Amino acid sequence: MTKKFYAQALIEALTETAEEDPGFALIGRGILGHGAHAHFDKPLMERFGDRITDPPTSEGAVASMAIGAAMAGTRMFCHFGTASFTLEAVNQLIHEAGVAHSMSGGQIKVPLVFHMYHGLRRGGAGQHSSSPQSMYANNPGLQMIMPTTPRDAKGMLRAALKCDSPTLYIDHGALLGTEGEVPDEPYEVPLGRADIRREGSDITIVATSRAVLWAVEAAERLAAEGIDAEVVDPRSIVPLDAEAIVTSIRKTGRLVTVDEGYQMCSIGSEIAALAAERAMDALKGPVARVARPPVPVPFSPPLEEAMTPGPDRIIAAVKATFA
Amino acid sequence: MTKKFYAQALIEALTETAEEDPGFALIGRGILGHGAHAHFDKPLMERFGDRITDPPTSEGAVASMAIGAAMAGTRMFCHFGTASFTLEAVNQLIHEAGVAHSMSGGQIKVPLVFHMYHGLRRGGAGQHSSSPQSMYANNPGLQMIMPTTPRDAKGMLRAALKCDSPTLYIDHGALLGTEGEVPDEPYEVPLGRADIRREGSDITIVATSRAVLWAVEAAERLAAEGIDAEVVDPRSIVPLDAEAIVTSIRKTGRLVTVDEGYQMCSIGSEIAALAAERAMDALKGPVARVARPPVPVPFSPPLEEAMTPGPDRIIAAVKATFA
Amino acid sequence: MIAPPAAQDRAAILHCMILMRRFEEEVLRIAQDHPYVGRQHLHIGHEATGAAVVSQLTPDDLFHTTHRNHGYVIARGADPGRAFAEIMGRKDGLNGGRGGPWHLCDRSAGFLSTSAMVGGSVGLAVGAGFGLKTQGSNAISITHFGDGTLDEGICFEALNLASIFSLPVLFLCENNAKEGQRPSSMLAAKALRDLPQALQIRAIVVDGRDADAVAEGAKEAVARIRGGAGPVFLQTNLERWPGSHQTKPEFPTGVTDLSLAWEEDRIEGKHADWVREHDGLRAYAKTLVDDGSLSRERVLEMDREVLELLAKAREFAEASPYPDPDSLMADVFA
Amino acid sequence: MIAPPAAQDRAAILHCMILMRRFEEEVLRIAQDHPYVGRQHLHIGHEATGAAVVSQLTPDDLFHTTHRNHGYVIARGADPGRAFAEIMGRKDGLNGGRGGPWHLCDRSAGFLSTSAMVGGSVGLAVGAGFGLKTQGSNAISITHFGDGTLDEGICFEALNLASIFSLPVLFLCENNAKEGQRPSSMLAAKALRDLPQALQIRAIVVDGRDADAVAEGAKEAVARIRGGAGPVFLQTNLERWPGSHQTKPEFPTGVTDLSLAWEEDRIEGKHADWVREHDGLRAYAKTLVDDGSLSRERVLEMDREVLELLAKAREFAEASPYPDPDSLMADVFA
Ligand SMILES: Cc1ncc(C[n+]2csc(CCOP(=O)(O)OP(=O)(O)O)c2C)c(N)n1
Ligand SMILES: Cc1ncc(C[n+]2csc(CCOP(=O)(O)OP(=O)(O)O)c2C)c(N)n1
Ligand SMILES: [Mg+2]
Ligand SMILES: [Mg+2]
Repeated sequence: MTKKFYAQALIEALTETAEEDPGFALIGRGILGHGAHAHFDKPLMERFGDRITDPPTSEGAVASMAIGAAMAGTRMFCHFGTASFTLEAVNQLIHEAGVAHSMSGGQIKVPLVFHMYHGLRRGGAGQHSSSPQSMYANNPGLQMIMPTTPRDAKGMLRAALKCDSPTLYIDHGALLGTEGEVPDEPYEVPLGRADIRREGSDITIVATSRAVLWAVEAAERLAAEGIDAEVVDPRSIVPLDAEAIVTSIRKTGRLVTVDEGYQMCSIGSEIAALAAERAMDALKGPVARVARPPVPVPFSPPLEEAMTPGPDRIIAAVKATFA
Repeated sequence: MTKKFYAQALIEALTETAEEDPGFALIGRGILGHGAHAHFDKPLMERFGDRITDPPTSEGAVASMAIGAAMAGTRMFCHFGTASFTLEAVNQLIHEAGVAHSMSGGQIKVPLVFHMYHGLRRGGAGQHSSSPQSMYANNPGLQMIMPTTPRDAKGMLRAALKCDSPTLYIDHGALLGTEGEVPDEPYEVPLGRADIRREGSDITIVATSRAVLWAVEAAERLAAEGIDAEVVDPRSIVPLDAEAIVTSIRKTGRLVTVDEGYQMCSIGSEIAALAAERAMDALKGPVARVARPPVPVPFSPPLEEAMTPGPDRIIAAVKATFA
Repeated sequence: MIAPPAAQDRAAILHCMILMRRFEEEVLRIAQDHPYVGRQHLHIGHEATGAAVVSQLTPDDLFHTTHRNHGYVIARGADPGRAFAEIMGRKDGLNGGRGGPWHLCDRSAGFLSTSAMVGGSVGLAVGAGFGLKTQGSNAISITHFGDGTLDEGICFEALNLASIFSLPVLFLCENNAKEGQRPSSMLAAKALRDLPQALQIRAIVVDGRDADAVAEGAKEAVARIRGGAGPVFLQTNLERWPGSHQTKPEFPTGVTDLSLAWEEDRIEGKHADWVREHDGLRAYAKTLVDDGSLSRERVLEMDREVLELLAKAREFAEASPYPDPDSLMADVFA
Repeated sequence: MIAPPAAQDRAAILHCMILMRRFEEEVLRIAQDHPYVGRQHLHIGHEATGAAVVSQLTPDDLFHTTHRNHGYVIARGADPGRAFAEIMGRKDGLNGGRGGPWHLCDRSAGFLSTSAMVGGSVGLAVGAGFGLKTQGSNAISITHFGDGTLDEGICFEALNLASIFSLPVLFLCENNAKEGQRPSSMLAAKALRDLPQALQIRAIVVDGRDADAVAEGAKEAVARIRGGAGPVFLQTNLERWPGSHQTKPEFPTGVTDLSLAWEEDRIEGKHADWVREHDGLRAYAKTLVDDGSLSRERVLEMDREVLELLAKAREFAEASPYPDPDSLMADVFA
């Protein structure tokens, strides 16, 4: 195990895949964004820069290009940058990548990972802050991963790149600079298995992507107040490890969900619905959801801050379930 | 009151708006689709055919055209046909129409109704069967109506056309041929108020759009077996009448949701989450959701049938909550 | 898989055209007999384009097709029985009944997918071209689509991508615009080819009813593309078959009578003009008979052979059961 | 609202250009002083285009702008103090702090919205043109956008719509493609104008650094559009300001020194070429001084007036509080 930045781990997954599969191709520039950790893409760029195609600003056709190439047998990684821009490619993701295998009766495979950065990012305002994961999860045929540790980033991306189904890798820029232990030997983290990021007995907090960091922080602060929270990180949204989530809820008897996206019809709603369907009899108090309120993201820092489902709001929600 | 087809009522709302507002303009052809009730558009076409613009197959720019015209002060109705096609206009709906008023600090208004037909339609297969309502509802700034009776179709469309916010009118083709009483005098049905389509004391079934018909049928059949179901039709999804829904759930102590779309992160999930948040203590059994399973819609009739959340599946779900 | 008709063989092209025509006539009968089969976008009237283009390709070339794709799938050798079964939603259908009439797909015949989203196949075909180029393959990517497809922004973007990256893609535009009623395209361009040309894509325009002309255009296009010169836009001008209604196609020109190729004065009825001027199949049969390439008898014999084959195919499809509802969740992920 | 500079008045155009330049320089200082202000896409170097086009418009004309829109908003008379406040996310900002630097909007100055989605403003402006035409208005709709915007399919679709429906839209393309590094557009066309022209839209191409040339081109375009002849594509060729980096603009050319207009041998440094050849503001000051339209003193006096105005504006913005977090849910629906 070696301590690495998330950004490094992500790039390692791509570099190892490129080493293994000489046909592997990438589309999109600035895979690590434009921030302080962007330079960690060097090992990839230096060795495999010629595998990377820099496309025009044409999200729909770029998505199609990746899908069509994957259908033709080329394993693809397609980087979109800001997730908001993928809203120009929704039809291609859902109605082409998502249905191809099933609609062809299993004949066609789409070995492809789409990568994008979702979420609030200070100053993204109403058009650069999208967290489209819940929208995409409402559709069949697309796997979805949202790893939150360097270990999971590398291991899940490796797993997604090895399989023949299209996968959305919905990432958060704020994770790139986080550090963690990464195995030195080759490994994969299978999709569809949740991770318990903190064990606890009093309440289950299910959070995704960056919100896991907030949930862990909230749990540490709650511990000081005598509330022992369990933090569950689904890591993969499709397939979802409903079993592990329900087991934790049944164990603690309480649930708070945290979702950086909007609340209505969200992953948070889905987890709360799972509780209502499969853990009702074990629940000791009302479920609570923490998410964005339904207002376009305002630019102004205190307004953006006020809509962010960070640790304070999580702690308040946890306490409310005990009230 | 006069008995009318849903198709007639819908067209009356447009015709009356055109009469009242000489600036009102429409984009899109085949507002009533291509089925048996399409001819009911005649009163509109004959009197106001010159207000209707027939656009090219360019969903993104057509949506933009409607939004920009509305911003410039023209009240608009924009018809997309099959809801699946709106997946080419997601960015325009969410990132332009949805954010304009808020992002401009309240300066810009978007008086505009988008109309589309969602759902399973026999043989639509994987690309012509979209029910995107849950996806759209995950975003702020867009009102959403899904009326299910001729009276509501006319009254809610009138109300939406009178207000200055963009509204998605997500319709189902199977409703066009249903009949019901429609007031003769001018009226509106305000957004944000649910309707109890059938009163009952044993269980609450919350269904939307065409699924309300299935829910009512299921309730009638359940009554014969001694289960008295209450059927709640939210009618408007944004704003949602959470109050009325929660009141009904608290009254009956049980909940089944029905959603013609996919289950994950759906309106059904949202309603179940509301129950978990606000009616937990009143619930006597687990909540159940009835929706599409996560598979692209197959063409083959028995497969499409098997994924349709119709009366049989609703009845089974209701009984399961009593088990 | 059946091999595609021998290249450059005009008799084979005619044979393929007859197969395409008779196949679609049978589809229309199937639709009449099984009302649930739903909307059909028949390829009737496009046979000269389809068969001639297919004659210039190799089995490795990859196709992305649209809702109007039956002709191509059959021409490339897909089993007609499995194709009928697919259109009827049966278990033995090419897609196991999951695709239906708009989405026939046969990977073994080089089809990667059929998108019924207007413009969808164009973007995907650019991707297949990218994949093939990346793989160092000598195969090319083909997509056919209608004139109306040029209205969609994704089509523009895809043409641009193919041009900048010089991808091996044949953009086959079946321009059936003049349908008498509303045109399927609403393009401000003077000519469709102005668009690809503005993006520096070589455009070739041919009479889509004339199989020889199409074969020649396709030959030039394919040679260019395979030679590494980048994409080509091949536009074939057609006139839509009078029976093609959006929701319910009909037989206003009657079932095809191939002897009208040489008995022209028997052509009659409201749509006689279409048969006389726009029916590429009749025209090609006439050409081959007139120039002595084929006898009338051989043409009629081909037709009989095709009809027999299709009758058996239909039987196969009718006998095929529906998929088991318990298989609903199969094949969501690979 | 302040009236836009008197039409056709060259001194007013220069004045407007100075205002635009000094405004952006102040924005850059604001960004340095308040790091949260985030990414800035400055309009520096585009002043000749912006001021000259605005000089040809009337207050009723409607704008849809992009992320690079500060210059236009100020040129049309929006209050600079409220504009700074918006860029800083303050309560008195033009949008109440909700839009920030990418989305300045002032309805009273004719702005309908600012889309930072590449291509967004183009589609919306076609809509405004449709609205104005429907309303029988004599006003026109304007959208400015960069060369890179032509890559997006929505832009193509929008151009097509404007052309088929002959809508009163001025498509102002600020082509800053040659930035030395990666071009903002990746278009297979030989020239940008090939695209609008393929869609039968009249295209006018001018030197975007030359305010007189732009004013002339804009005059012709606006006259055509207002006369009912449909949309026009006006392309102004520019070279991107050396300080414009995607994440963090800088001052590599220093703060503007207007006396360089007549003291050319003082131009120095790594980016002297840009100042000498591509700085339209310096060039226009020189032109007006050289041909006797304005004295050097008047130019420097204008500059001082602008700087004073902006100093007060900045003070106003700095004094403006943040919006109350309790107001978060305001203005979601009208
Ligand atoms: C994205 C999308 N928008 C609209 C439609 C509806 N539609 C189906 S076929 C068609 C016309 C296509 O015209 P063209 O490309 O010329 O093909 P043709 O049917 O004439 O062969 C349209 C608009 C669709 N399938 N997909
Ligand atoms: C739909 C979308 N895709 C990508 C981006 C990211 N982006 C912001 S500015 C820009 C370049 C735009 O180039 P151009 O239109 O020439 O404008 P310029 O910045 O050069 O003035 C891009 C790609 C975006 N904002 N929206
Ligand atoms: Mg056509
Ligand atoms: Mg540019």
